[in-house]
Amino acid sequence: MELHRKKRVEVIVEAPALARILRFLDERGVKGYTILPAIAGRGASGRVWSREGQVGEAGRMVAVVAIMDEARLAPLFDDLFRVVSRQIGIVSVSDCDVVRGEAF
Amino acid sequence: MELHRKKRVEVIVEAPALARILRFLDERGVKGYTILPAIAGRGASGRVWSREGQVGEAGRMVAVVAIMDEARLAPLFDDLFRVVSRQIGIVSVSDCDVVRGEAF
Amino acid sequence: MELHRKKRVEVIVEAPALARILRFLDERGVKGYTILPAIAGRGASGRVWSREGQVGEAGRMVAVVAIMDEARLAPLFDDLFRVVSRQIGIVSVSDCDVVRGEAF
Amino acid sequence: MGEIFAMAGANLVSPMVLSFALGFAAALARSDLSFPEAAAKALALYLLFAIGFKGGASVADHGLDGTLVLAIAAGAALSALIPLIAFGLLRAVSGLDRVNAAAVAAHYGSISIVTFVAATSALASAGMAYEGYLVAVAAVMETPAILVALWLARAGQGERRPAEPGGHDAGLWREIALNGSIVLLTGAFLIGLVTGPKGLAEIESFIIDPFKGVLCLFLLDMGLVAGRGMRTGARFLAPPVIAFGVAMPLIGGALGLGAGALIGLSPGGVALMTTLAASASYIAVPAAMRVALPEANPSIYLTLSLGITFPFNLTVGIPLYSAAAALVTGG
Amino acid sequence: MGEIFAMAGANLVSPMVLSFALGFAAALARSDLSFPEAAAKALALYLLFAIGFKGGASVADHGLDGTLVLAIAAGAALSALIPLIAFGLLRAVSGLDRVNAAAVAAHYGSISIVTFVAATSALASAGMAYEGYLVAVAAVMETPAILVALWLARAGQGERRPAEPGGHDAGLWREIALNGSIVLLTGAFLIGLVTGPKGLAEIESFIIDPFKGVLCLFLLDMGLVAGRGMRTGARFLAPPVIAFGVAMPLIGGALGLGAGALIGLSPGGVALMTTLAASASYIAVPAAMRVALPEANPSIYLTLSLGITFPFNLTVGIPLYSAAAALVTGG
Amino acid sequence: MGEIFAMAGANLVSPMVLSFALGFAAALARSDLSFPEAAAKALALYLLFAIGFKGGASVADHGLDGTLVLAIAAGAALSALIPLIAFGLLRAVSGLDRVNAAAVAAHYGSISIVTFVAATSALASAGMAYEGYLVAVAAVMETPAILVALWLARAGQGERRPAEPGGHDAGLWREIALNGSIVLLTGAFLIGLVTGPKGLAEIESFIIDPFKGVLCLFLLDMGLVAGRGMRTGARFLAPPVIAFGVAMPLIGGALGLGAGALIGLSPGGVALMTTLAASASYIAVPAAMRVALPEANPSIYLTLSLGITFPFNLTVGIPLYSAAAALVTGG
Ligand SMILES: Nc1ncnc2c1ncn2[C@@H]1O[C@H](COP(=O)(O)O)[C@@H](O)[C@H]1O
Ligand SMILES: Nc1ncnc2c1ncn2[C@@H]1O[C@H](COP(=O)(O)O)[C@@H](O)[C@H]1O
Ligand SMILES: Nc1ncnc2c1ncn2[C@@H]1O[C@H](COP(=O)(O)O)[C@@H](O)[C@H]1O
Ligand code: NA
Ligand code: NA
Ligand code: NA
Repeated sequence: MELHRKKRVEVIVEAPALARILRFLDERGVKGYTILPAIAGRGASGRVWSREGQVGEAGRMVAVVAIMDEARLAPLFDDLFRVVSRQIGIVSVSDCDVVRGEAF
Repeated sequence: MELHRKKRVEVIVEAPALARILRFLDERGVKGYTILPAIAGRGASGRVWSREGQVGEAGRMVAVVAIMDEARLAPLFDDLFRVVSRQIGIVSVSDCDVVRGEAF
Repeated sequence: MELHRKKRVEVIVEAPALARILRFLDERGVKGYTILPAIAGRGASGRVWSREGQVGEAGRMVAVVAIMDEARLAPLFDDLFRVVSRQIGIVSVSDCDVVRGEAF
Repeated sequence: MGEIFAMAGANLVSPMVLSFALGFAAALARSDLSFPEAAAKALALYLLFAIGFKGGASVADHGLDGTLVLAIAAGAALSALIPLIAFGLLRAVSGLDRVNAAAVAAHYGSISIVTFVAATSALASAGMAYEGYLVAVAAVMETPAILVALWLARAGQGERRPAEPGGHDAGLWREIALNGSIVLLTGAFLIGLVTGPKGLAEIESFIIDPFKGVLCLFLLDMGLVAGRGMRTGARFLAPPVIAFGVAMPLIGGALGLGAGALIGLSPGGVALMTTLAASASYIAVPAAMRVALPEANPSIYLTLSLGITFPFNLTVGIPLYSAAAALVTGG
Repeated sequence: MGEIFAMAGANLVSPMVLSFALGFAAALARSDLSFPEAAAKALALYLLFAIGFKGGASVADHGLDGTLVLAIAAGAALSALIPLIAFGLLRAVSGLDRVNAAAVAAHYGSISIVTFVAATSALASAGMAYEGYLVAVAAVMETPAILVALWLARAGQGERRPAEPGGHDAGLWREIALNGSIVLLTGAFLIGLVTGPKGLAEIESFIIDPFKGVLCLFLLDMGLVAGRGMRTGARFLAPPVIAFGVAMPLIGGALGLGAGALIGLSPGGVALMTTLAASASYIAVPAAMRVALPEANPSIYLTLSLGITFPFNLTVGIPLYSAAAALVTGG
Repeated sequence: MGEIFAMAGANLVSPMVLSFALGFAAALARSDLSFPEAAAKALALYLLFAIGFKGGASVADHGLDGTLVLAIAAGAALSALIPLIAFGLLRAVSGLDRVNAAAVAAHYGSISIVTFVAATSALASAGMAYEGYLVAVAAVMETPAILVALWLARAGQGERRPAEPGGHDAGLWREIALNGSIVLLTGAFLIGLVTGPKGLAEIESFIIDPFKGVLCLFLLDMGLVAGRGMRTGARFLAPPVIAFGVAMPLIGGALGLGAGALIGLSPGGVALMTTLAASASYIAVPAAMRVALPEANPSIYLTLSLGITFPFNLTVGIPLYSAAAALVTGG
């Protein structure tokens, strides 16, 4: 089967900002994404977090994975970065291959 | 330490189909895989899901990550894609490096 | 926005060894990492695990994701591999791009 | 007649129904109120264990009357029959294709254990007793509907499609028969049967006293999930499909009512048999359909069963079925 | 005076406070004792449901006296007023910048429902009754503080910054108003109000009998989280900020005391009004601040509210506020 | 003798044991019945808190008799001694290498708190009282076995291997000593001790009334995990290792019996001391072994302890140990 090169965008971001990120992705016509839970982490700030025993959303992180075409990513990436960088979180982009190229 | 280039296959698929996917990977001699939970997502169909408060398996997604040699992936990839594409789910493949090349 | 090439290190390791891995990353000045839960898996040993219904930590796996500069990774990678290989777990490394290059 | 309305009214303002309504409303209003998945599953495990155990202990206490076998046979027959009716109806009026109609039909032949539990709770409030072994009948009714629906779906495909990679059918049947909720319900029933009233006495302050309160919390969660389902899935339900979701419980319920009365169940027992026949699965069957009929659209069957039929049964159905059972049995 | 010390002493060695202390100590000692997130959330859902329902059922039982409206108005006013005082104080003494001071201020205007719950529990042990509708007052006090704090934060920025991508403010307001804990608390209150003592009788062996025990487990978890917060976050709290975390509950509490006495609440009611005003949010407001004021440092407001003010209120505050309420009302 | 069989029979058909059997059978039959991890952990936290609190409150009520210190010393000694015997036995008959034998030995010197809890529950049903401080003895017995086993494992390696990166041993000792379950058990014991019967009265409808029912659910989960362990891990257990898993509890139990009788515990107390000595850890020690002896194969020690010894103790062991205790003490 023929494979098509796409971008895999991974946003690790604090949970209270998730709705904002998803709203952004929806508005910009991103075709799909999946949200994975995280259980703990540490950042450059030295701030350690862990969701153990937590009731509130603040201080909890999630990972949003969205696979999309580079042509779709290019016009939204700068704004995505701007949204994430106001919050606690990081954005990274890597390459991946998929089968149904038109679905991403 | 010398690194060996491998493929990282990521299958994001609905939970009820997980047993089928794993059976497939087992039959085809894949050496290992890890299953990560997902908490929510949206696809091209516009279908939104979230596992919050869900009791049943339907409408819940998981991510299967399997790192393997390209020579092992090639003969099974088309069938893997066929199994996944009957279900709700996506497959993507990317490159990664590992140390013990023979273990994958 | 300009992107900077970094390494994405993914350590899938048994939960009881997590503290040891994190202590290692902290000591070696890694700037950040995120820990994702896993729910089940199988390895080359044929050993199957699942965290369903488990109370103890033994026999549970987690994924540690750390994005860092190649220059930072190189001097610690061999030792990281040594720590992980004493435990149940695997290490893989892939490429990714980030915006704030100096933060990783 | 007045009594019926009184019971219906009492049911509508019971903490159980209001908790469901709260969840449903909160989800429609897009509140972020939600239960962790693990908590929802734990509540479901508790309810299955408690209802199964109580049923078994009650059988141990009152003895088995001869209707047990009849009731189980009737339950299995209803579970196999109802999907045929549902399928015919859907094909005639709803415009759903064969596969989707079969998948929906499976849900209505099977049962919703939470609807059953809510009905036992309403019966208890109304002082109506019932046969403990109806729990076993509920367990029996989960599976036949699935088999019939798969046969309906495949009948139209001429012959079975070639084996898929990773798709052993043997595995599928085992998964369906050893489905966690059937195993827990049946197992707890057997434990209750073996340990009897003495066993019940040991753990009743866990499985009896807090039962209704736990049910309220679980229904609150069901309301949240059902409301979210309606919010995101209502667009998949054409009007005739929605009408089906209200009509089919009445049809199934009528069959259950007849069967229960024929085999001579108590008024409470007839009410529960009616409820079982009227209820539609939204936990076990959807998962089975994703495995066995992945081509069918889950947004249709899940939304219909959980968003339309479950609330209908919980609010209007249960008092109606109880009233009908009282009427029919002269109880 | 002797009585006050006796009650304070009894409070300090209650299972509730000791459970919190156990968790706090375990976290400081770096024990790996921890609650799963889902379990902690489930306990919180239980407490909100139970306290809301009991409040509503109590209002249904005792009837609404005229002070309900007054109490709600007073609660809203306190919630809006306290952040102004807190903000002024912080700007004067703490060295926090405008945004961080505003974010902290929001927490103190809002309330901690667990502190409220612990206070009702201590009142019950001391035999002091209270007005059931104070649960509704608690729900009302969650939000105004947030609005005032945002206004304080933005007042200094001249004009509002341009709209951010993905940052609809309308969404924000809905999220704050339909926050899960407000919806559950208010909804359960209404269910209790509608179903009254009869509804309560149906589920009291779930929501009344085990209540204190559940609260102990939840406070154990709170202790673990607070202790971990102090261990990793204490370095973000300058001494004047810590002093604020002890002084502000006293100031807020004094206002609550005055308001409660003025509108004629019972001694128990005044104690609860004082507790509400003295308490600081650590669940709802931190999440709202991450959305509305992401520039503010969560390590400051979370650590202060959960690590300093919550333990202070739980151990010293509650008996103090109860004693003051008894004194002021002559009760 | 007849009584012994009666108690053994009663134990076998108790809801507790049958729940475990249900889980075990369901897992062997590959049912998908399962508990969420968070729910299993929450049940374990409840059991630890409840059993610890009850023990402390009972000591507060009955006063400390002089045997407390003796019992704690005896527990620590047994915990250190049993691994030596287990290690010798394993090396002699099982063919396990030094490291694996040491890792297994650690489990048998330590204790299984769930086995202890099940034994207290069986004693209560049989009307046998016991000393509340045995909870403290249980807490003390968790750790010494680990230290002895590490010494056994390393004695053979000539000298300690060079420090590993990330492998501070100081961290390890703190982790073992401040292990969550020890901290919770001991902490709850102290809270019970401080608050006494009055504290117990406040929360007994949470920690006493539903206790047995919660234990049933937890044992159902243990059965699922143990059955799954046996299904996937049985191939790692050679026949002599399996025989060890049945023989070792009898040897350890005999030592516990002698120690308990010698220091003059009550019949129930001797039964519990026997049970503690006979039981093998499957939560705390496996995790410690993964940190301290990662070379040892967890499939061996986990499967043996949870799949063989735990079911043996639960079904046959507990009634046997109680009977032996009654015999020895003439109680
Ligand atoms: N280099 C990194 N690799 C992986 N995750 C990171 C990294 N840096 C930060 N994170 C995650 O982002 C969170 C916030 O980072 P920070 O804003 O630097 O405190 C951390 O707690 C981690 O979960
Ligand atoms: N482009 C994508 N990137 C990441 N996850 C996706 C993507 N598309 C689909 N998914 C995931 O797959 C699920 C099913 O997608 P669909 O079949 O398109 O409804 C979604 O709910 C997501 O969890
Ligand atoms: N090739 C692989 N791809 C993904 N995960 C793996 C792979 N091999 C091993 N794992 C994970 O690492 C765990 C331990 O592997 P092992 O030590 O081979 O038993 C497995 O249970 C999986 O969760
Ligand atoms: Na039905
Ligand atoms: Na306040
Ligand atoms: Na032992």
